[in-house]
Amino acid sequence: PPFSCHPHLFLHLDEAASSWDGPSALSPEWVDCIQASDMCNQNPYCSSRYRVMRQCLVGKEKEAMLDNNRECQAALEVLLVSPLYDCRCKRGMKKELQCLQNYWTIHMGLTEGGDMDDSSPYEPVAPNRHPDAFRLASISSGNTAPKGFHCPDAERNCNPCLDAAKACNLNNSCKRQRSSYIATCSKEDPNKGETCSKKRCHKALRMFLDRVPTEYSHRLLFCPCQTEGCAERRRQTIVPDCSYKDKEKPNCLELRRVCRQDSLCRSRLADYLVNCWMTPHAVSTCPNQDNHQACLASYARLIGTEMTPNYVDSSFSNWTISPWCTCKGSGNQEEECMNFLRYFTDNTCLRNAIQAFGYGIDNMQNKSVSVPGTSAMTKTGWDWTTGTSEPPFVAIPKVIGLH
Amino acid sequence: LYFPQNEYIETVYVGQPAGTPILQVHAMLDSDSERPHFYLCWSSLRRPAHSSWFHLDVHTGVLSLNKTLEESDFAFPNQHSWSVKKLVLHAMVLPNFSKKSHCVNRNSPRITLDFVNATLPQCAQTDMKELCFPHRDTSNPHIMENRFPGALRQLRRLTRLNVCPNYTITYNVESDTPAPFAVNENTTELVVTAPLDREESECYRLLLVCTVQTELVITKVETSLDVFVNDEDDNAPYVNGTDTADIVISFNRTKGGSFGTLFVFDRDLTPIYPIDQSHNKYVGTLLNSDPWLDKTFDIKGTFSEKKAAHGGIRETVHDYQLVLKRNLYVNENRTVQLDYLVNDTTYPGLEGTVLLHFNVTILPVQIRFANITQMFTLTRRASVYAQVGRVCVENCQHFDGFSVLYRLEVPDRNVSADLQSCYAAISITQAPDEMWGVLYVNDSGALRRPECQDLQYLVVAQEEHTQQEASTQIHILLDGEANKAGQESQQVLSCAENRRRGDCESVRGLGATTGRCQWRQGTEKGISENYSTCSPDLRTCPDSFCDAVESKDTSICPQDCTKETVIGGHERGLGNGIKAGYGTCYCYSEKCFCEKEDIEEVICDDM
Amino acid sequence: ARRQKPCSLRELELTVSELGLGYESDETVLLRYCSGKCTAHRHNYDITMEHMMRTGFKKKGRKDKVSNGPCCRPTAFENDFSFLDNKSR
Amino acid sequence: ARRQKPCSLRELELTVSELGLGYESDETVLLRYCSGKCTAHRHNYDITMEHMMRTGFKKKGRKDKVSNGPCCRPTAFENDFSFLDNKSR
Repeated sequence: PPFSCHPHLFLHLDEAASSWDGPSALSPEWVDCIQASDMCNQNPYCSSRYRVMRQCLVGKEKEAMLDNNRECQAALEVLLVSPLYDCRCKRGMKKELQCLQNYWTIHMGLTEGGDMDDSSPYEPVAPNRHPDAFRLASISSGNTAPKGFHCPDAERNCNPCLDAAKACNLNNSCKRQRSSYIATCSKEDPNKGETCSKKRCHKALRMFLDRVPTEYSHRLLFCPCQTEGCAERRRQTIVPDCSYKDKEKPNCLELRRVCRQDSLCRSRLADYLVNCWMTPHAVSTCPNQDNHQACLASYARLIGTEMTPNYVDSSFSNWTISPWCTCKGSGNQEEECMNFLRYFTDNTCLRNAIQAFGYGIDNMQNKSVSVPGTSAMTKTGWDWTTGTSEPPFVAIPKVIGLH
Repeated sequence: LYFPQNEYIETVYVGQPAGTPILQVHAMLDSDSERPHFYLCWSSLRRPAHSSWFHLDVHTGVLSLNKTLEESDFAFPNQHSWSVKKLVLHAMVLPNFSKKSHCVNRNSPRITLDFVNATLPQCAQTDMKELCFPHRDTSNPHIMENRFPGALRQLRRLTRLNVCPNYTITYNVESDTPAPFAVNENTTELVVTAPLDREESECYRLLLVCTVQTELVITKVETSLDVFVNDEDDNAPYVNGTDTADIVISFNRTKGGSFGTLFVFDRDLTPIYPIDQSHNKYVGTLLNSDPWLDKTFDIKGTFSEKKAAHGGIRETVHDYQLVLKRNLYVNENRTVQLDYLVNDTTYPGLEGTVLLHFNVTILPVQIRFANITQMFTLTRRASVYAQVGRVCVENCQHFDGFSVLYRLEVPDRNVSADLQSCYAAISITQAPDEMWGVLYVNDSGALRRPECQDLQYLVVAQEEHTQQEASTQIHILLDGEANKAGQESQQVLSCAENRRRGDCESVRGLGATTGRCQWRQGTEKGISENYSTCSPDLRTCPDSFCDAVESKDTSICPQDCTKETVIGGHERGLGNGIKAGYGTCYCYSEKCFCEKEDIEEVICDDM
Repeated sequence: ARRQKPCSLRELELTVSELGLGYESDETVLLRYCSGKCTAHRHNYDITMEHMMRTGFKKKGRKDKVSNGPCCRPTAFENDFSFLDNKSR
Repeated sequence: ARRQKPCSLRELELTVSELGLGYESDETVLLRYCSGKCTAHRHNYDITMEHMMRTGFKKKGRKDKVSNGPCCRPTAFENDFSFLDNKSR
């Protein structure tokens, strides 16, 4: 089956499980950019150019520096044949941000045109092992919503997103991590008078998605819905009032520019495009031979960055995913803006990957696999702290403490 | 000179001989005298190895092979993709000859050639669409309005020129709406035949028809092409309606207050991206030199994109509001006129400006009470902090930008010491941002003394800055029996501690206007704003607002003021208090609880 | 009678609505609570309290109600738990 | 009813015999004990336990008896106390 659910006998409470079960070790071809940087620093010829290159990229005029400054170009040419040119980073690795920063030190100078799309700093994904299974699941394409996941007849008000919450709540680590980011994202930020601190909320969301196994996090993000209530719960998963919405919508090209100034956001956006975007005429709907899992993982890792995407409303049949931005005010670059927005709103690979995930749950549901119990014992009772305030009609998450 | 297209995509195959044409780049003229000179160029990269395999004709912009592509050309350093090699080139256009090979600016289109490790498909293996149009030409042309006609795109697929020599391939262009486009039959280039006007049409949806004629069969293949029209600042700003706003400033005269709105329209676009280079830059200048005006007023301008009624063409609306830079004193009284010149700095023509007028009348604010004696009745059994009522100068609820302070005075100074102490019964307070005073019981003992009969006070209101004062008489009628035996023995606690109606209505509580606490019985099932609770005065507590009197002591109305933990199902008010609760909400000093009414309490040992 | 179960940590799966706090949510939680007897941990104090509750206090004209044995209570509580209520389904 | 007295330390003078421990001595001791209500210190946990005791546990087929509030208990005990019993008159 495209999605497997295996019982957990022991749940190590602080297991930093990789959030994506790609090839575990860095495949032999790739050196990671921290090692590559160390190797360069051990070589005087390389390390001096590396220092120069870092200077070239500081400050506003880095475009001009790269184009016209002889020293910057000479430095770049040396670094092109150093390990730094070919290094990559592993998703969820230790010191991931530093690895990404090292990567962009070289590749910032290489992007051949301001607004062209970047190549991904992360190691390439291995092609999908069971292309047929995926193809069966993703038989339909285009944006007519195929016959989605169907609820087993037995369950009257089946709500896969509620089941996903249950699975998380019954797992100590998932429950704790989920409570932590919801509490952070629902807490009023008194000094700024805003409803919450978006920065802290994003960090908490990233930690949740890094630490909690994808079988829990993806189920919360991509649970298939057949009712509006379920779709609204799915939309609320990332506490959008804090992590997603803002007073005003920036222009999408502006949002992309801001994202590209941050190594993490730039890297994860590039990874999303590499793993989730196929040029319209391609044979399969997802890169890497329809590797849906890689697409979902790179989509999930965008959550908690400037480019955080989310379901735009609570429609379940014809849902749309988008970052919080608009193409109004794009001037002559409206087409470019619309093309960028389509990476999210009109992305067949992403749509199929999410639907395939739904079929996966369907298979799991039919085999009535019991939700993995935990054997972790805690001497204490469990607790919630009492709740928060929220707007009248749609309640944002509640934070409860039984202490 | 500019490129209408910023990306070209084509496929090249092993075995294609030197001289094979691949694609043609085009540049559009900005002025009639310009002549494009095309060059391949490199951004900051070293000249890529594969660049020498290609030649770009300086005049025609045709990219062709400089050498025959060999299988050995596939062995590339530093390339990790598996099946197809991506060769990336960049082109630039200059108005004159040049030896430079460095890409001049960021607007140099990218040419991506998929180099396939196979030979060019023969005529029999090439379907009509492959023959007629480039495989994945995704980039749509963008043409600047008001420019010269010219060729913008090669329709013919140059790499397939000689694949089917006995086919005759011709192109023409169709469009639902009239569109100034045609095909140059000799060069098979798509040509724009007249200057375009974005304000008339932003995008032309063309249908490119490729007709392939063989001896026996004529086949037509179609594909659509969107040609976008880029905007430039070729429209002056204009006012649709009035250019004058008549503004009266009276009660609300607070710093930051905004008044009146005037609109200026512009049929051009004002992009919000990139933020710093906002084309169609509007600059506004206040033409008055009076320093007072400069210190007091500012004009705030914002703009937004909207679609014109007919044709849905995007245009810009600028709106301008008068803003106060500081609070105005209550005695400020003058009429001024502000002229504000709006200048569309990027509009080349002369009439790029619009003059707006703000006629401002500033009225003074009278601090006065309505000339009536306000009467308040109060039971002698009222507890300390019981709220008696509010006093407010006329229009106080509209005031903003200045503050009025209230105090109580005894009208008759030379009353006896005993009587003087009666006046300690009532006091007045005021929340920082509120414009009214709240009368409350300050000394409940005095209320109960027989000698303290009806109390008359003078309420004085004073405007903080100008010290302008007004006063009024208030009369507090005490009803109920004076308590000859002196203080009532019962201790006064917080009403909120009581969990049942019986306890609640039988005790005295802080702030209780009737002397007894009042019970509110909730009716709803779940967590609701109408929770059951015991209150000193149901008119003001709970009302989700920790008012001036309640904030003097949290035990007066913890339901509105508590910052402590609340146990049980509830929703917190903004900042503090309990906005909604489950069942009955009650509070001790350390904690509040909201829970369904329990039947009887079980001590753990009795189990 | 058999010796009652000693005080220990127990678990029960139920929905947030079933907790009786007033919150409406179908989300399932794992309620951990303490239940059982602490008789094995009593002191002289507890025996005295039992005696005083039976007769001692009455003789001294006191109406105190006291605990005559340690209570089976949590030693600490886990940190917060968040959930989406039924308005968000 | 007035707010019940909160949990506090109380004292009572009585003889060793009156402690109900079985020792016979007329020596007088000062018995210190804890009595009163802890309702002000309850948590969400206690409210849930109260609800579960009333209906929740029954619905789930459980017969647990749990404490639905903190107990008024000594935090520590004084060290031993010696006395001469009645045989030594």
